[in-house]
Amino acid sequence: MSSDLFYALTGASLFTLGLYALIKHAHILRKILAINVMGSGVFLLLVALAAGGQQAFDPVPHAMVITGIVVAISATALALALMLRLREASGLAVLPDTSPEELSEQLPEAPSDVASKNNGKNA
Amino acid sequence: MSFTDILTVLLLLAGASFFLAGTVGLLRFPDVYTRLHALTKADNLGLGLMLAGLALQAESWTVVARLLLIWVLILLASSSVAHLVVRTAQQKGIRPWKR
Amino acid sequence: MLAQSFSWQVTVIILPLVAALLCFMLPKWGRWLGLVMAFAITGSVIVLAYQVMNQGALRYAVGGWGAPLGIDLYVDGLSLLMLMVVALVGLVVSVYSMAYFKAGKAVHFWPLWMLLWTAMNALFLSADIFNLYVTLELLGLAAVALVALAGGVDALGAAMRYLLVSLLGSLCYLLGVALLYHSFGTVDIALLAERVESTPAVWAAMALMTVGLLFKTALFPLHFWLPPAHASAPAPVSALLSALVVKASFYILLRLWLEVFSQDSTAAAQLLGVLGAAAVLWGGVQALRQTRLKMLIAYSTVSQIGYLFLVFPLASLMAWQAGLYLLLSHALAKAAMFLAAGNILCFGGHDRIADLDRVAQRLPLSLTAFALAGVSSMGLPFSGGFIGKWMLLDAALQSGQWWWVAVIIVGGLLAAAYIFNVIGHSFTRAEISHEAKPVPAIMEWSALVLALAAVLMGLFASWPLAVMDIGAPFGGGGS
Amino acid sequence: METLTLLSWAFDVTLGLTLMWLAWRALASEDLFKGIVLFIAFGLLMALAWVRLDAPDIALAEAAIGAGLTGALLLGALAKLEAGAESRSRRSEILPRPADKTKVFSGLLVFLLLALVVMLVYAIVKLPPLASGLSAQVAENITASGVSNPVTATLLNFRAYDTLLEMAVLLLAVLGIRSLAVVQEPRGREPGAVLDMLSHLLVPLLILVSGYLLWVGSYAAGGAFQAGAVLAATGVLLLLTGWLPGAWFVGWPLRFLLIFGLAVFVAVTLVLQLFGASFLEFPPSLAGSLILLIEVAAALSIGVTLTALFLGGRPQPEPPSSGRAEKRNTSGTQPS
Amino acid sequence: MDAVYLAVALFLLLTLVAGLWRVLRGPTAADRMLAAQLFGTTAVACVLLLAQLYQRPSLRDVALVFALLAAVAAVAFVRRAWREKS
Repeated sequence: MSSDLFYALTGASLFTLGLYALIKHAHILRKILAINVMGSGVFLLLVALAAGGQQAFDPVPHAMVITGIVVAISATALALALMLRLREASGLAVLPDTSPEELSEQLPEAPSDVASKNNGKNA
Repeated sequence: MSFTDILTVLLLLAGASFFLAGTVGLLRFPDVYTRLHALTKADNLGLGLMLAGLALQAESWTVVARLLLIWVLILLASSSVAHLVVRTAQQKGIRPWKR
Repeated sequence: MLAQSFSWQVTVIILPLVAALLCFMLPKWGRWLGLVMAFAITGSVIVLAYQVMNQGALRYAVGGWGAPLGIDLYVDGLSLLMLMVVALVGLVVSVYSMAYFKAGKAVHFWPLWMLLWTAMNALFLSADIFNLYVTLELLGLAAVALVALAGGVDALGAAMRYLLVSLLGSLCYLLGVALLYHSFGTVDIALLAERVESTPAVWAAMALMTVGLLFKTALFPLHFWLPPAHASAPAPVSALLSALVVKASFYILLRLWLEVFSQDSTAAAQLLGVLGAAAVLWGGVQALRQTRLKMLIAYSTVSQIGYLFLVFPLASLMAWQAGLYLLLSHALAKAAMFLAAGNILCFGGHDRIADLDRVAQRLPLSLTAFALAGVSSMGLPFSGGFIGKWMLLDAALQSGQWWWVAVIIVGGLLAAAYIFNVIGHSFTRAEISHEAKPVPAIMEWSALVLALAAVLMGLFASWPLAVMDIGAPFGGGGS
Repeated sequence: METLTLLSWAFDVTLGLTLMWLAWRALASEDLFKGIVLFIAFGLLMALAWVRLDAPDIALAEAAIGAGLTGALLLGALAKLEAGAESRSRRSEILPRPADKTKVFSGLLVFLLLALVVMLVYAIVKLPPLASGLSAQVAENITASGVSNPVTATLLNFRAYDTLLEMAVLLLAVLGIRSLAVVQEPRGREPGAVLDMLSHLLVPLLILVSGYLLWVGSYAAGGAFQAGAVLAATGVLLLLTGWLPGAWFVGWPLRFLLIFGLAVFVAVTLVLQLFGASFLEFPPSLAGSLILLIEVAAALSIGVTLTALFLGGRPQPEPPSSGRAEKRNTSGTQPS
Repeated sequence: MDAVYLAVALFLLLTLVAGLWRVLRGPTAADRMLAAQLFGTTAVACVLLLAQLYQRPSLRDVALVFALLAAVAAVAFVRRAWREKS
């Protein structure tokens, strides 16, 4: 059970964690975070398997991961811009046919309410 | 364990203790301002001592210069961020903690 | 054929990329530049076709490094036909878009469309699974940006959902690539085909890559993102998405199943067949229930994609060729349908099927295009769809799996039902008749040209079938 | 020696578990801002993981892009999200999805995910300890590639085609964003003495470090992407301090800079093809300098592109004098 | 000597994990951002220790980039994403 295998398993679990959050949460920003976490998981797996123990240094997975990171940030930037446009058009940063009970679980804690509630307690 | 090694170990441990102090301060202190105060300790002294320790082990002067540059940058960043946070916190009316 | 200095495969990729840069740099001449480049790209695809038909499959080592280290470009009958259908549909859609987009939107449409074309050409030529990941990502992001160009609430919502599904598909695919690379030390398809043996890692990679590509191909349970995206996008974009973009991920799946995952896939093939059958029936029924024309056509895409997956359980040479033939004729027919729908939308300001106000009399060309395209998707004789379905029926009967025959026939009936439903309404007079905007002739003719091409594929079937055999993509994957 | 392996084992386990816990908390946090801060910490730890996995190039890329840019991008998006918070009142009616989203569906979801994890773990554990991937081929061709850092050699020579397409993906993201939104940045509010001093000191140093990373990329960890990301951090810092590109720059000069990297890459390879080289083939003698030329152009272009991604829209020079710009103005910098 | 570097690096990692509690509980957004700032510095120290352990000079560039970019996220927070209503 070398440490690189452990990183590979961490990568696999990050991928699954991200997938669960991507499906579970209604707010699009959280879905975008989930996609980023899944991407990090896959990259971790890609490099961890190459780094196994005594093997020589294999640069190809490293090049793939750097390409992946740049692709990930461009996808994230486009997703954020699209989310803001959708939010401005439809008033809510959620996918069009999100069911009400899903929504209710998100909305009361919209950031501005939470911050003000907290602040009241602290001041 | 030559003399410089021992000195390095001592410096590293001292630096680590300041990091610990910074973290404990961050967790224990009651409001933003005091936490900030604790945090900057970790930056300048904690990191400073550690980098001094590592500089002893450095194989060439360029490495020492690089370490120094990193330390100065961290100082610059953390002090200005600390100032910005405090100024904005006051604007937002987060009042310091009173017993 | 080793790397000669100038290769038409490279030109077919670099031309649209350069076109995208130029269209972005010179927005005022974007339209004309785009059109000229569309003709140039189609020309280079024709020259490449000529070259391939003479010299057979071509392998081009990019950078001169060769397979395991560098990336190879590989073109055989299968990828050549895909390139040609992309060029044909792309050219006609470019002509259509000249008149469709107003100045404001046109500035953004042309660079995005050219990058989409680059992604498709690069995808059909690449022989490297990680390179396919990058082209898939380029394809997905370009398609999402084009859908979002329509700007309405539903377009933006559909584009957002499409983007998330596309990214999820790409990440599943990439995870499969990682497992394959670390099992066999290479990402080149030909080398993988030689080295692959069935280990747990290969099963996992096969499952992950298949699911990732099914997300992007919108097969039945994973199709939820397609109808809103294809219906709310601008008409030329819907045509491109339904005809070409959805087929690109199917092409990769086909390539992988033919060469890399060919041994231990009988059970999985049956599953794909069942999902395909479900898609055919579900898409047909949903299309019948739609009230808007573009939604009807989008659900018809879901149904037609189902047909393509009926090929996997049959897995005979005849079946693969039938699947490819269906794919090509569907691309032409679907593009024609969406362009015709775009004309009707421009003309009447809405696309509610019930209120189609004497469209037949007032938009004869567009409705003929729609009808001819309908003929092809129904599979009536003298159309590409007919040839494809006939070969599929033949293959199913030969392999003794008669239940797929039932699915094909019921699917054809459903298609007939929803097509005639639309054509019926277009002859009647709507209660609320409203003033109609004239539709530029070029838009109507481009829809008709594509519909005629779909029918022509029925009449001249021998040529595409001959091209399919170059490089024997289906016969044991010999190169 | 035994204590070292024990300590490194403990380091890895702590890092791995913290990564998983951070990811879970970041995605499950009820407050978006807390989620983003946890995600920034996640990026930091990922960079540590790359250092531990002996991948300095990726650690650099993760540090520059993950910790710096993604954090700023997410915080900027959150700001614009809440700037429109008041507009949440006119919420359009949401079509309720059929009520199958009950417990049975999430139960099925958890079951499927467990099956996925088991499949993945089984596949990974059963992976044969592969010889060493492509390291042999890279080692023997490294001399002909013109650079001695194997990762840069792979990125810019062996698999240069991937890098070309990847820069097209970056350009595509900018095109998509420019078609989505128009940004009428009002004259940024005064940055205040300290921020001004910080940017005056940091910006030249960032540009210097970016140049250094570009140069060092040929023999050690570094390269065009890392240098471009550091350049982008400069751009982001300038934007945050309220600096805005002049009206002259926003037109074709900005567009030219956005495509500059890709244009130089394509131009170099087309010129080489005139001299008989195949596509993306760099003759060994010239390879080093050509790769550097491409890297300089790419770094510049990536820096401007990533900054444009942070800006989040097509910069409009000045809002038209005749009253407010049309309603769809998405400038988000409400004075806090 | 190497064991000392790794031990101190492990210790720093543990302080970082402890600091995460402040991010979770921190009432105001400023507390969370401060904790992130501390994590940046801790990460710099960790990377430098590992650089010395592995005798790999390029890791020092990673620390340098960390130091440079530590400010960017924090400034983005202060200038844009701070929405406390007093």
